[in-house]
Amino acid sequence: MSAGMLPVLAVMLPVLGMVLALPLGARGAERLTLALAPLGLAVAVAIAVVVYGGSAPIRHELGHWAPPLGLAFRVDGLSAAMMVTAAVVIGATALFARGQFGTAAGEAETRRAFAFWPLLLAIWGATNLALAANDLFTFYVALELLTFAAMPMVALDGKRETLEAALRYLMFALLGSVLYLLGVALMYGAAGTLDVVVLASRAGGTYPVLLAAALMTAGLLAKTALLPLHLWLPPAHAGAPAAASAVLSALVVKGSFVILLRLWFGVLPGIPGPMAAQILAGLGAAAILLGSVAALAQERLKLLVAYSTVAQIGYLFLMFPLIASMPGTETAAKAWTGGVVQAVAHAFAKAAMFLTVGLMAARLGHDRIRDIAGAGRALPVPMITFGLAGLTLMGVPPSGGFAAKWLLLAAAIEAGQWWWALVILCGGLLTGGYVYRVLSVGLRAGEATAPTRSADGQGIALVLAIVSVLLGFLPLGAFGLVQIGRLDLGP
Amino acid sequence: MIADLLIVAAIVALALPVVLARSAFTAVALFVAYGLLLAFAWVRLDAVDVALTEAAIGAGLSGVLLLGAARRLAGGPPVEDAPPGKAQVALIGVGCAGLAVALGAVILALPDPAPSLAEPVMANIAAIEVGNPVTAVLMGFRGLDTLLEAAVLVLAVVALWALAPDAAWGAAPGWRQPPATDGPLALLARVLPPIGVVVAVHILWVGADAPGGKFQAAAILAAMWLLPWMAGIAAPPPISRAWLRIVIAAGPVAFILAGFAGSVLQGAFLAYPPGYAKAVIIAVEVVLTASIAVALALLVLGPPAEDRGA
Amino acid sequence: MSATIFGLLGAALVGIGLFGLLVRRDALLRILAFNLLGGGVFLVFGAVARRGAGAGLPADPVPQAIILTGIVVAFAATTLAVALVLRLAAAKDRG
Amino acid sequence: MTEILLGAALLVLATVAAGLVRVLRGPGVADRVMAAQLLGTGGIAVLLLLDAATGIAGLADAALTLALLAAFATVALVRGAPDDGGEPPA
Repeated sequence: MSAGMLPVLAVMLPVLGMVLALPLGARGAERLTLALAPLGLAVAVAIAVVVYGGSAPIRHELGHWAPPLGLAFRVDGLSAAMMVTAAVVIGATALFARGQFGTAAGEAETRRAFAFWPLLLAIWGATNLALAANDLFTFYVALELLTFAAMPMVALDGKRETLEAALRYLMFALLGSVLYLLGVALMYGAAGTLDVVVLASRAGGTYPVLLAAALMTAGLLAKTALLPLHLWLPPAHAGAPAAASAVLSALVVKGSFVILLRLWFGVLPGIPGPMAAQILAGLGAAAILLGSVAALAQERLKLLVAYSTVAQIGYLFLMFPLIASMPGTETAAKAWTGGVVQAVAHAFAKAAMFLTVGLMAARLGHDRIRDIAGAGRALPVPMITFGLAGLTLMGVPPSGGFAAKWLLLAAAIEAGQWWWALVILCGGLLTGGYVYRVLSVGLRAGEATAPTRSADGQGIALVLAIVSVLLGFLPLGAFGLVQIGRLDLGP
Repeated sequence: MIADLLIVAAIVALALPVVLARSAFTAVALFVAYGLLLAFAWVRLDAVDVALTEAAIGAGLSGVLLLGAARRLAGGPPVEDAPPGKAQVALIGVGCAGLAVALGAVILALPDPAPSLAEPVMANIAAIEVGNPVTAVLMGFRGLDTLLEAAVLVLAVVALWALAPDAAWGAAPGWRQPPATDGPLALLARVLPPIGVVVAVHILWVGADAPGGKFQAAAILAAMWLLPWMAGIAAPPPISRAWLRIVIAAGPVAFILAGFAGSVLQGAFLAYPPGYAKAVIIAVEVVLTASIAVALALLVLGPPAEDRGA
Repeated sequence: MSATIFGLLGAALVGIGLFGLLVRRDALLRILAFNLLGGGVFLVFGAVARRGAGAGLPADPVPQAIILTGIVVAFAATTLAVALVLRLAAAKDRG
Repeated sequence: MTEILLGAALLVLATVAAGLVRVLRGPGVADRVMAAQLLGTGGIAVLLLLDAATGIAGLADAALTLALLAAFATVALVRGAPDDGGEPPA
């Protein structure tokens, strides 16, 4: 078997599982998902090993048709790192979700159980597709898969507020898709291809290309929920069941973000001017500051965590001006690694946080922050999990978040753009504020009790939080993986 | 040229009032007419495959879906937020007009001669062994996209059913239709489907070498399958039926298996064995057509609804 | 010539659809506006395809194939949006 | 001959466009529905005339599809229109 089969398996196993889930029914789909999780993780790890070992991206031309006529998978270091992340998060979520969405033998299929497993597999397959694909229209298909899977996840509880949140999300997402597709049409009209690598050599800075890039960027920002297009995110992510929120925050918003990276640094290296990159990072900075302040002001734990996602997404956009202003330099490499590690570390930390907050809400019967006093005694493991994940979000050493923010900070100072460094520091303080607020109330003596004593799932969330911290202990050389096959350095 | 301008004027004349309409029902009636005219635009653009799809899906299935929704919401459509103020509307209007103008300017500025993949498609079409270049792209050169789109439709059915109220889970999809009426409607619903099925098979079959194919055939089949239910002379199967779910999944599964067969036999996913490409493609298309038809029909019907038992 | 005319029509429909999507508050009208917007995008793509005529074909088949799948997916999106709106209306009726 | 057929197609198209006035102005839903049906019928005619005039492959099939789906849409309209045939309450 050639290495080219690996990305095909990474995409097709979850997609096949999603399709088969329908005839298998809820119980069969649950078992299939739990069987596919280790298999998919093995594939993702194999991909990472091959990419790292060969120091080159994996390419696979589908049907032997080379771009621009055909489609090719291209898995670089960024894709490999994110695929491993996705496999771990999906696997952990699947294990966690057995409690909530499991179907015992002989039990009748429920709507929630029927829907959850194929939706989870669809998010996995779509994420891997966004990571493996190298064609602007295949990206569109991945975006649609993500939307169609994420929307019902939001509405899974069937309550009126969650239905409203789902409708709002769907409207944002559909508008984002259609703007993106309009950009794809113009791009094809200008260059006659949609392959990212071929486009890099063909798409000049002509007006059609620039308008296409602007439309696609706007569409992707709406899907990534960058401020001011974030309005749909907090109600959607806070209203979904915990297991759903975990993958929505950890993976779904990253899918559109990775496509944005491909567009800016793959299709158009150097074409969107430094000014555009500054604006993007400016929005990111606003997201960090306003999102964190909003998180501080929340009364409810799940909303706090959702606003924290708005803020943490902001960090991802700080890499744009740093790479755009210093193309091909060490600084750009640092910013790239910092951004990607932020995406990975946030995925682990936020999945852990949503799972743990969901557990706390389920055990305490509410998620009002001011009433969780005593939770530290009643629910020690979830509180520790929240704290550890909080370390990564703050960027306290040693943690994955620290590595990410340190790299971005260093790159900002090297690039002479000290104002981003300031934003990173302020963001860290504000994050510390809202994490501390939860911990300080929770660790206070109080009457919060957890009547049910099942330990289901708290270990899974803890493991995810520990992984997010342990990323900070990786030797710097390991981060070299995400440098492999960087498109802004040429195909 | 004159015909083009006539079509354009008519489409704009329909699109504007859709957006400005006071009642949803009026807007939907206008929208159906708009869909029909759009099919002409596609004929004028020499995209007969697309015209067929637009006629079947844009005007047919969408029309039925939206008319049903408009009727059900007639009592009072859900209003989300406060309407925007006059100044805001004006600002949005200027912005949208600006975008349209910029888009128009950019379309005029597209490179001439236009870059195109028509030549490589025709140079390699022999290897796909079908005569219709659009089918060659769909099933051959960009087969991955088509495969994944088929999976998107399965996902859409799952997503739709996930929106059912818990009380209605497992029941038949859709809202209760008014009781059956004898007379012209019931007659039509009995006479038309057999003809439609023949037409659909024809469109699928010619699709290999002429405009047509699985999407168009599936849309017609879906419409024919829906007719007796809409006329109230038959009821759709409950969503818990095993055969229903198997048919929906069969198409994408067959496509994926064909893809993996290519991996094993030819060394690349979705590579077809020389000499058998057309046979494989047609086999996959037949199964896909059935899956897509069922999926489209179920999407039009909607999730099981609570008022069914009432 | 047709390509340019219908391309410009596509641009106009994008403007009209986007306006409706942003200004109207009725959910069903928003869904219709989204479909107008989508139709405009497909027409722009269709104009691009028509311009790419060559090798004996009246239009470039690659964008045409993309439009076909795009129409089917846009339809699926419409059905989901409609189902959500109807479900929400039913939930509101019950209070 | 081709010119005559194309001219006929144009004429039918113009008739259809005239029918649009009813779609747009109503006043009743029934008027709009009937006019939309005229669009369907006229559309079939235009497609068939174009087929005879230009011989572009697939136009006859498009007409066939339109005929089926127009009948389908009619059923939806008949089942879906508000009973009074007038404007539903806004």
